[in-house]
Amino acid sequence: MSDWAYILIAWIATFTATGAYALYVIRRGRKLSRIVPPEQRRWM
Amino acid sequence: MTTTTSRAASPVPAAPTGTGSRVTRILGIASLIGVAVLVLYGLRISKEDAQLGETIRILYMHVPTVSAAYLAFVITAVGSVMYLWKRSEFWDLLAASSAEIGVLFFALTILNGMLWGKITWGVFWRWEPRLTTTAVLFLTYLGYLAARAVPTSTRTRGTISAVIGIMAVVNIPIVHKAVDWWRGLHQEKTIFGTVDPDMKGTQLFTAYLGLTVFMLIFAWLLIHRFRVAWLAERANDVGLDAALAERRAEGTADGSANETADGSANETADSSANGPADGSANEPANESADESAGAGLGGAR
Amino acid sequence: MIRDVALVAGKDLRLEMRSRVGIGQVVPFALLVLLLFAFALDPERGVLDRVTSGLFWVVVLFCSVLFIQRSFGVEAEDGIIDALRLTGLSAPSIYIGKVAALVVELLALEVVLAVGVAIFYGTTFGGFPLLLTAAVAATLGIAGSGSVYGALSARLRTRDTLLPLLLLPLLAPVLIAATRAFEVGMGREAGQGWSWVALLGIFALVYLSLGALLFRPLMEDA
Amino acid sequence: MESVVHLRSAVAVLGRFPALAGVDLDVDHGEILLLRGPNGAGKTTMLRLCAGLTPLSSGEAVVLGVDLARQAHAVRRRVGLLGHATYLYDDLTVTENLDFWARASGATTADGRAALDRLGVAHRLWSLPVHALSAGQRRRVSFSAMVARRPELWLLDEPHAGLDAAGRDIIDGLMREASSVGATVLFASHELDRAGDVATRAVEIVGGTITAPVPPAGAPLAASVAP
Repeated sequence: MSDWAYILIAWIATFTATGAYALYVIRRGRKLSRIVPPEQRRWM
Repeated sequence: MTTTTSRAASPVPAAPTGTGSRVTRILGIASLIGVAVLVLYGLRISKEDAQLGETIRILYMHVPTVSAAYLAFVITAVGSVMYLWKRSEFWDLLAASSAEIGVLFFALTILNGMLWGKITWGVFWRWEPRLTTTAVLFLTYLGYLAARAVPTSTRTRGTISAVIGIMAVVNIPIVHKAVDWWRGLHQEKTIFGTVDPDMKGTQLFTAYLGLTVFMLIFAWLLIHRFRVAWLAERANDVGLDAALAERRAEGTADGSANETADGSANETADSSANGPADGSANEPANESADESAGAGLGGAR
Repeated sequence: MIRDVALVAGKDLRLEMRSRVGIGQVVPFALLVLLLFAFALDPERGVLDRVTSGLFWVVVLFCSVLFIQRSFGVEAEDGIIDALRLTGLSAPSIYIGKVAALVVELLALEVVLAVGVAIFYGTTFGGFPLLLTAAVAATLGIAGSGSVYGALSARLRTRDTLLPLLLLPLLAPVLIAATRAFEVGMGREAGQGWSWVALLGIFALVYLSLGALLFRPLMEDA
Repeated sequence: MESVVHLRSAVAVLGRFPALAGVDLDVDHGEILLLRGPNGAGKTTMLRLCAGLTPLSSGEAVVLGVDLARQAHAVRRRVGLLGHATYLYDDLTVTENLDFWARASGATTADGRAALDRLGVAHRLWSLPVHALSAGQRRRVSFSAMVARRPELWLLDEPHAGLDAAGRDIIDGLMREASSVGATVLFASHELDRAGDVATRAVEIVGGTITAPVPPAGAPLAASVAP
């Protein structure tokens, strides 16, 4: 495995992990906001 | 973190279906553009480094993630102190959301460090000061998340996480000092420290670009994660109203069936049962959500 | 204040004498682990005496988890947390009292363990002033931070598994510093042992004062 | 004079269960108030709320002049709570327990010993570890630990449970004595016949709310409570 392979793994892993976490948070936000009544969901 | 821009004039737009808002859309777009530019610079445009060679490209991942993680733990510590002082839900949820993101970034820091190590030392793990410190602190904050996951009342969970948040952040400098003295004696090649000072031109630009992009990502994640935590608490309160109404119904329905044998107690219970129950049923039960809902970040009433 | 601290510490030590958990269970466990390490590391090949101070402190750390679990587990039963809240004892005095009792128990364990190590592993202890101050500073740090986490996890149902996960990573610097200080004390490593003792001292001071501050919210709200 | 306990639509939530769902209650000095109601009605939570141990979720709660919403811990020192737990260290002996709990609350060991005598705890039991005692004896010891502290407000959760006839008489006597000396007693009980005699007033709690405000002490008590 050449140096470049590890570098690519580093970048890909970092961004996919962050992206996956972002999706997880967004999905949870959507799921929860179906339960909570609208007037409590005023965001700035 | 609390962006308190004034609200758009009425008519008030329909409530968003998720935790998105104008602020997060701006931050989200900026982050995506930033990531694209960072990839371009980090992997294509910037040259390899005189000493570090190609491995400097992993540095562009490592420095931002460790900086974001430390920022996250500082926010957790501030949130914890403020929670113990002010006792308002906002600080507790902010501390918890920030800690979770911090642990994610610490995990990425360790991953990048190991990949960097594989290239430079040929092995994934060396008891090198930076890597060791990160691993120890990672475990400390894993403890924070584990303690928070234990089912208990929100008040107890808030106090316990606040205490852990403070105990853990105070440990950071101590662990740094101990590990530096302990492993610092063997001066292997180590790049982590601060950004490599003699970077020039595009390399320096890329390093700072990386830092800014990850700060944007961190802000975006924190706002969303906070709002999810906020919604989770509100979802509990929704459940609470239902439970409260049900509990009162149990009071009236039960009036006639309670176990005391004597007749007189029964009919007195029935006749006046609905009086007090109705009076206090409709007033909003979750006062606690009101008085701490002032922050711009969370939903304002 | 001192009277309350003595009252709480006295109660804890009397509890220990009555129930004999420390002497009857934790100390034998410590000696047992020394044997296990000997079985695992085959004393003939000289591995053992190079790692003695490390093993010593690892065993002390594990035993401190047991002592802390015992000390705060007793408080969590029979509604005693509520009873304690209803007395006039201030949170810091309860905290210092419990830390004091823990320090006494841990120091006693360390003495027995040192004798065990001297016999089983044939280590000769030198540089006594350094070893003693390091041991006392480390024990204060362990008891100081451990009591906060002990009180905190006693409130939760899964306290037995949560306490080690919270406490041991926090004690990493103590393990590093104490082991290095002992290595220097026993002449097996150059370097200034006293700076390690200074680090242990800072750790103890920081967490003792932090503990006294944080114990109030733990008593009142958790 | 301001009432000792003043609750207005007090709500207390345990986890997500609203144990108290809007309680209105006033208790004056010297009263011995009986709290009646089925299991799970919220009696224990009510007592713990007044002791400043269970946090108030919403509504108003002032006990002994202390606003429980803001500094519940300030009331704890002046309150005595007796529940199903023993509040004693099982491994310590009776006297060691009493000495500790008495001195921790500012009383003296003599107060502890006097309380033990008052509760009729035989001297031969004094040097036994608490875990060696029977449930009834343990109950008397935890009662004496509370009496030794001379609380201004007594919060008793089924004080008669587990006690023999003699023990119950002592408890009733202590309650009357406390009330005469200006303290206030709020106790939950299922033994309505005995409780009715000693209580000056009774209220019914069902489903986390007070449902039957029984006529004030002046009215003939026997009619509304005893069968």
